[in-house]
Amino acid sequence: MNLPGIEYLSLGLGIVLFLAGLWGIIHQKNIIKIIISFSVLDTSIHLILVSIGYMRNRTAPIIDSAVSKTDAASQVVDPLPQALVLTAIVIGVGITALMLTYALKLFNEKGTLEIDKFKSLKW
Amino acid sequence: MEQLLDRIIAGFEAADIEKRKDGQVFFTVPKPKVLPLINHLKMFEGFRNLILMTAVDWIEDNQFQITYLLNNPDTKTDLGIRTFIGRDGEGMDSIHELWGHAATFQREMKEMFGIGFPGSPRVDEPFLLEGWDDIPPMRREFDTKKYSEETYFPRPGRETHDPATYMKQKLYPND
Amino acid sequence: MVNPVFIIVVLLGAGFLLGLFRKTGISLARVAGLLALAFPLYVSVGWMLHFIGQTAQPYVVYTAGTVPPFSINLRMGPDEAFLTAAINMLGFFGFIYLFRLFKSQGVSTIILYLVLFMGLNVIVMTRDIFNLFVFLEIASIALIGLVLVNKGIDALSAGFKYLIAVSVISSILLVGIGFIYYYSGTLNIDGFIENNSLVMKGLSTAVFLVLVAVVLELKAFPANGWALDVYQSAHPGISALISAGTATASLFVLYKLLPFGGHLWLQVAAVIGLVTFVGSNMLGIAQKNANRLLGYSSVGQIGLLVAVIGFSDDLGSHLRMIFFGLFISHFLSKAGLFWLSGMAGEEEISKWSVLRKKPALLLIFGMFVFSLIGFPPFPSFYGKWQLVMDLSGNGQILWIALILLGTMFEGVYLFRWLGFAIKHEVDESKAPDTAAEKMIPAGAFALLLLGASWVSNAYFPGAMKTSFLPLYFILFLFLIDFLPLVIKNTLSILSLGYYGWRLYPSIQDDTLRLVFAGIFLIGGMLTLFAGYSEKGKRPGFYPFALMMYAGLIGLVEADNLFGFFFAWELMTMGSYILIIRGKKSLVHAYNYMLFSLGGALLILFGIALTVAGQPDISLSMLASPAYPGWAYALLAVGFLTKTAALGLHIWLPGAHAEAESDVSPMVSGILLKAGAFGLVILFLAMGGGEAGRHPLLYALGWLGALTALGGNLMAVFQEDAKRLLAYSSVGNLGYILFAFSFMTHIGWLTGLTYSINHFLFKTLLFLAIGGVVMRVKTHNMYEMGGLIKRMPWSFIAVLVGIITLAGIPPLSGFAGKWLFYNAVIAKGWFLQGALVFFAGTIAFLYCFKLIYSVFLGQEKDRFRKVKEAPVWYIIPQFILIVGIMIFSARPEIVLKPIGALLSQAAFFPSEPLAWENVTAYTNLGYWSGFNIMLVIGAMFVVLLGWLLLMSRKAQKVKQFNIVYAGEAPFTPETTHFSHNMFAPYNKALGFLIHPVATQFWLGVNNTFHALAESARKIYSGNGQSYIIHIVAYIVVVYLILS
Amino acid sequence: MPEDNVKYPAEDQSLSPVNRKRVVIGPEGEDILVDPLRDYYCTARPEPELPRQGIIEKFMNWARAESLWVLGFGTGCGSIEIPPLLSPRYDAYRFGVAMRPTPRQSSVIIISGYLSVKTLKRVIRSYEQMQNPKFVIALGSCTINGGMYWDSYNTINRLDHYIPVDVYIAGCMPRPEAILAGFNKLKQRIKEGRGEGANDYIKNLDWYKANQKKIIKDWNMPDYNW
Amino acid sequence: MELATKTGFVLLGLFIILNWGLIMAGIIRKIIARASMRRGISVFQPYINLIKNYSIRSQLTHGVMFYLGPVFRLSGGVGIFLFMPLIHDSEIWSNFSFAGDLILIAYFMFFGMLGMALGAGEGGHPYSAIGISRGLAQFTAIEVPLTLAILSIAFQYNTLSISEIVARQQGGILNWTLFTNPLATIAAMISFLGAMGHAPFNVVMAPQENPIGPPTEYHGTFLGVLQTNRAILHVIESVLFMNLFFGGASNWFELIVKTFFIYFWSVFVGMVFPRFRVDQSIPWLLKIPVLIGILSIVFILL
Repeated sequence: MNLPGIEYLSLGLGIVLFLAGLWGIIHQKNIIKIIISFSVLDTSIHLILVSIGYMRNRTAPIIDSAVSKTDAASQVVDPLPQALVLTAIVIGVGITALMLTYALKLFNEKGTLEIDKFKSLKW
Repeated sequence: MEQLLDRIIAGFEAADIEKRKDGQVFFTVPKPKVLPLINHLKMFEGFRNLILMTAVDWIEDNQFQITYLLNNPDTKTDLGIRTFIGRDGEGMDSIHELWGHAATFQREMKEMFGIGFPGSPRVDEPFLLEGWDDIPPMRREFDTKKYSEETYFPRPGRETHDPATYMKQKLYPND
Repeated sequence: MVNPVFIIVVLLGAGFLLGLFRKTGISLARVAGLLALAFPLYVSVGWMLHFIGQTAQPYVVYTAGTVPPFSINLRMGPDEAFLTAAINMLGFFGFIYLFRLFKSQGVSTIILYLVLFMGLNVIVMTRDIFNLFVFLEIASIALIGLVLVNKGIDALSAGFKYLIAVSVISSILLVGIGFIYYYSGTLNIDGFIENNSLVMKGLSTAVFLVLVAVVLELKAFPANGWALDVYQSAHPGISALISAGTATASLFVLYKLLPFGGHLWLQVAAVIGLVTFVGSNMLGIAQKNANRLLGYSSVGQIGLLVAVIGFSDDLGSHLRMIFFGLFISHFLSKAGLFWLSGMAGEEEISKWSVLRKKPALLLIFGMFVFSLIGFPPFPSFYGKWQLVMDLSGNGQILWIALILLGTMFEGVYLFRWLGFAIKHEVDESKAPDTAAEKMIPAGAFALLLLGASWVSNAYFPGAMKTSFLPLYFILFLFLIDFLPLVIKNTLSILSLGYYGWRLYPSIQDDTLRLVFAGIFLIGGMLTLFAGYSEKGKRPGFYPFALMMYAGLIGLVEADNLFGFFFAWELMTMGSYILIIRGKKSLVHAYNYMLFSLGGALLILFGIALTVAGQPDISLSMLASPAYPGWAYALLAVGFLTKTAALGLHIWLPGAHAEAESDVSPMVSGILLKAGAFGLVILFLAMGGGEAGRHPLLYALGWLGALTALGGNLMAVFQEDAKRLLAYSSVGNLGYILFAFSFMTHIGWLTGLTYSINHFLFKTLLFLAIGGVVMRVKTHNMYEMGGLIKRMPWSFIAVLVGIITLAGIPPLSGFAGKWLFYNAVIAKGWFLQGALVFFAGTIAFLYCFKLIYSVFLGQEKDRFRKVKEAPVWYIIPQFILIVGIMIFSARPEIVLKPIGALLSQAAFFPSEPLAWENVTAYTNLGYWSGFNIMLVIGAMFVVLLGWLLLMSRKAQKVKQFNIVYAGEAPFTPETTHFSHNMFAPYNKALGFLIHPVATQFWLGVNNTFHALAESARKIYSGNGQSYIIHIVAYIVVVYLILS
Repeated sequence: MPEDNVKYPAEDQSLSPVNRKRVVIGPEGEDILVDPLRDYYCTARPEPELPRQGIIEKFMNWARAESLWVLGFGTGCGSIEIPPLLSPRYDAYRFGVAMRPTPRQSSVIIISGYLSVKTLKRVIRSYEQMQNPKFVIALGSCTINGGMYWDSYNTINRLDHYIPVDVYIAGCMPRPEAILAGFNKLKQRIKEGRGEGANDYIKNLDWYKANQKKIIKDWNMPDYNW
Repeated sequence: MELATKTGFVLLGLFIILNWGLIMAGIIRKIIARASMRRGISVFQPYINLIKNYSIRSQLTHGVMFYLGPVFRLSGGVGIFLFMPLIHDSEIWSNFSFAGDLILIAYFMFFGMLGMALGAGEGGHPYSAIGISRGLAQFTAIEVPLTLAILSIAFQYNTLSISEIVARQQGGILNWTLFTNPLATIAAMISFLGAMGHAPFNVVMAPQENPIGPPTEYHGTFLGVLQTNRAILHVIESVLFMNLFFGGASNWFELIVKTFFIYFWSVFVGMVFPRFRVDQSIPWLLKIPVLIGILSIVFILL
């Protein structure tokens, strides 16, 4: 059986999600939905990062009984992208939180979450 | 013409109608009717042209006669509108809003006869007589000969004759 | 040196520690925050000083104890030291600026502030790309948090749009980083650059994603609507941070990452940068909101810096200097301007006149504006000069054109703004906020700007170091501005005299320069003399007057193109401020500045095309430009804007007429000669004799003739005395241009004679009329009349002036006319010559109108008691009259040496004008000024005696004793025949002065405004459309690249 | 003049507005009192310019007589007789007579017919604006004794009470031949040294002025119009 | 030559020119009168007028410039005379022409105009100013064809010295500029009409609408000075045109004959044509005569 590798699958899924998220940001009018779209986008990036760091037939970069310290270099996947993803998740959370804060404040100010309504500044 | 006169007689109490020649009629209307009449003539009868305004001093009747001479250039008709006003400071309504040049006639009448035209532009400014301080000279109680003799240094030696008697003597010496 | 990692430690630590403070401890927290910011400043400045003057190796911090790629490393090299120093400077002073705000906002804001600056520092220092991403994000979050200090829906919605946009951009960046890692296996920037020889297919996409994201971070036009909203709505103190701080860091990111893309991406950056520079500045034209305008300007300036980075291959070793010049000007000015915006408290640019209440603020504002546009002595001037020179050296002509175009657009809105601040009517109820915590940062940045100017000047290759004496003196005048006028005026006059004395030996042998130096210096002293009559202290006048004169003398003194251009810009700057001082000068000064700026940019372009990157920038380079045709044409048009040739003249009448009484002669009699001098320099370089038969000269000859005709004809129909004189200047400069275009010995003599004469009589006339205007308080000639009885001395001055102007023998104007005829016939330009002659006869009409309407005719009631013009006006006038008399009687004193000079081999070797005692001979005719004067003088005296004898008992009568057809005149006003005096002439020839030029420039103006107005509609205010812009931008760039 | 800059003092309402004293605001905001009759006009009193004696005066008188420049000023109906005078039929030029449009350059003024008071004022002005020596020719009976307007309220009777007359030419109207004869008479008079009307006028200025002011009631000009 | 002798001859020349100017005016007016079937003035009437004006007893003045105006005007006329060589190849009658050339004379004409304009201006009479504004306006257009003609002949003879131009025309009537450069002559002679102030270019002084224009206020001696100038100016301008276009004069008789005919040309045209308004004369002058002038230059250049 010659299925495409999981890494391509997840990479493809990541790209699809990325586009979906972007589409959501552009298309949705409700700020909460935009934020959700952003989360999708964010997640898709994590997926992409993980998938590009994946090496076939290797295991998670956790050095324990299963993977010895000496042959870790040949048995585990690249740990760096996963580390990056961890950081990215943290940052993503931070940004999402900030976005939600803004959403709350915007709603308090104007009583609506339609992004079209916040056009007082232009040109 | 006849219809016009009829209309004027009927509407404006015209009297004393006097046809001088073809297309020239003089008549008299009472003072209050003058302005409506002139207005009517200008607006509806085609009398666009004010030829002149003048005054006559009927000192015997103690009244001034004011004559407006109007012309209709289309039908070539002239209308002389006469009216009478009192001599003692009674004014007349100004028609300078119908014809701008009427103001000049009125100014002259004010100066020469002392007839007031309230509202007429510059009516109190001197026209011919700069600095005149006597009674208006065209009023018949003003003795122009006496005034001239007093004022203008008559050259002595001038003989003066009454034209009527002098010419009679000259032309018909035998009569 | 302190390890730079402590910057992070201190800022982060302070941030955490501050979290412990409660609301009550806010005062302490603020001080602590300030101290925390002082520390990185200390560190980075220390590093910067460490790197200055020595080639030390960059200091690298390895975290986690290993070397890359297994760890993150920070680098502190000269670039990083300088940029972090700048950023921390901003952080420190920005903190002071926000000091009061923090009190109401609480500790959390301070923490955000510290985190922001930690982020910015790391962004600059880090060499790890993922780390870069992280800190970009941190800085963004902190910044967006800070935006929230401004309450209200505007700031909120703007912040949200910013947030969304930045998130999308950083997502793309992150994807790119991921792929880069995937393909290259390293996250270390240096490591990546080392192995990017093995570029693979996918890698280029990865690099594309990273770089395009960075470019978008830099707010590339037109995908930058999200940033503009924040600039506009955020607290000005925060906007300053965005504009100066994050932009700086992002720029350095681009600089660090750009090598990824190789040569291709350098070009892309250049294109993107320039498109941003031009586009953003063009849209700025239509903008009226101060903060948003600053936003546009910021975007534009950053675009220019991006372009500079993109040009780094072309610029080579000059890159750092150029970048420094442009960057530091932008950095200091933009932060300063945002701060000023907070102090002015006005959104609308026309309301910035409120700054006038604090002259210091106005001064700082002016400095920032001039530095943004690139006027000397500010660093951007040096940067722009070198940039343009280097680009032309590499043949990047189109880029130069774009840069200059963008600068022009920038000038359009910045000078409108400056003009409003100086001149627009002021709302009395408002005052700028001048709290100490706001004054300190703005003042500090202004001082830093001066310091940076000094640094640029001191370290600029080829800068004219000798010329700093005038600049110091101008600075000194600023400092003593509070002193009484008498002292300042005396000092100024003495300084001009001293400078002339000092200059004389060096130009002694160069008669041409001597003549112009004489015009500038003597004229300067004489016109300044009139200033004694002013009341009050006249604040701000002398520094700028002297700046103008310093520029003018600098022109003469300059021996290289840089010095020339430096002086040219200095003169423009000074004269602009002088002109705008007039009561109704707002619009006119603006016009003047725009034309001057345009002219200066053309000159710069022309110089660039002349030099084209060669190291030699001496004036003699003009003789052999790299691109002769274009260089000459551009230089000529540039100078013609100053001489107000027809078509480019529309600024002149208003500017000269509405200026103050003693400024008009300065700008008309003297300043215009700068353009003439420029033409002289240019034409001389084009070579004499047959070599000078450039087709351009033929065109310029016609232009000169038409200018003479047009200027004089327009002067005839003026009712405003000073406007009449101003148009007359247009005409006279037309003569001068015409004469110089001959490129013959005698033509040049004509031109120089005209120049001297124009200086003499126009200064004289403007002084005299200025004195009259000062007394009667109106410019309208028909309101004056009969003033000869009140102002006999002024009358004599005007009489001499117009006789000279009209070229009537025996006064010196005739010298010019005589030479002119000889030149025309020798050259064979008959039709043009006849046209100019026609213009000369037209001059009679306005000469007569001037003297008759003002001094003769009927005296008006209102002016029965006016006094003679102040003696301080009269004295210089009579000095000028003596000058005219000497020049008339003994023209050979001046003309002989000039002739000798012109007959040098380099110029016009033939010497057609010979002198025999006092008589001048050409092969056509002859003329003897002295004999003419003698004969006419003797005859005049005899005839006057005869008439005096015959009518000695004449009864003196008064104004209404005229025959009036038996009537008496009504009033003097109805009897004075003056208004629309030449109505029949207008009927006959008025069609010639249909204001074509005005309409044309209005059309240009309207077109660009309309364009900007409609183009900026893309910034619809909708956050989502901004995202679409970003996405579309990426797609378009990608398509273009592939 | 801008009206808001002019203030009229309360008194002095008798003169025409143009000649009233008024206060004008100067450019510095100061008040300036303008008295038109004093400020606009020369108020000096003329002095007689006595003739020289002997041959020089004779020669000059000959030149004056042979070059009679007439002011083109027609006061009444007689002015219609002047143009034919200059036509080829009568050709007054051959006598040295020429018309001038300005009193400054004229030596003869022809009062051509009746003079109303209003015109007299203009005549006086024009006459005084002519330069010494100057001569007056009065045309027609109106100027002699009032003619047919002898009893008019507005027309003067005797011109010589208002300005000195050198030659009267009688008739109503005199024909051009008569006028030519008048010119010759005037020439003769000048050559005889009797054409001193200008000096007579100045010597008897008070009498003339009294007569003039008697009939010109609104004397809104200076006493002597230079 | 000694200055004293020179001055003596110059004064003599001036005297001759003045007298010729006065007599010429008389003769021409006589001719006009005869042409219109009149007896007309005496030939010496201009003398009488001049004496009359100088013997006016009283004077008045409007101010210093009013006083200086006639002086300027006469200086202008006499000045042109002083710088004009009268007789060809005669050191005696070349006056002070060593001080300047044709250009000096062309520009010196403005001297008197300007002075007159200022003097009349101070007179305060609106008619003066109206006349001057018309005169100056018309003058600008009148000068253009003359300039073109001067440029043309200066190029033709390659000199601006009047004596030199005259010298180049010697040796037969066909050497005159009139024949060697007819177009320039035509253009210049049209200008001459304007410069002389006769119809159709006499709206400046038009007595019917603008009583004699600039000199309205001038009288007596002032007017006498102006008349003196007029007599000189008419002759000396004719002399200029004679020198430039009609071969100059080799003796006084020739000068008198030629100037008479040149001046008569302007009178003749003036008698025949009606008067232009200023706004009519300027376009006319700038069309036809200028075109002729340009053609003359083209003609010479070819």
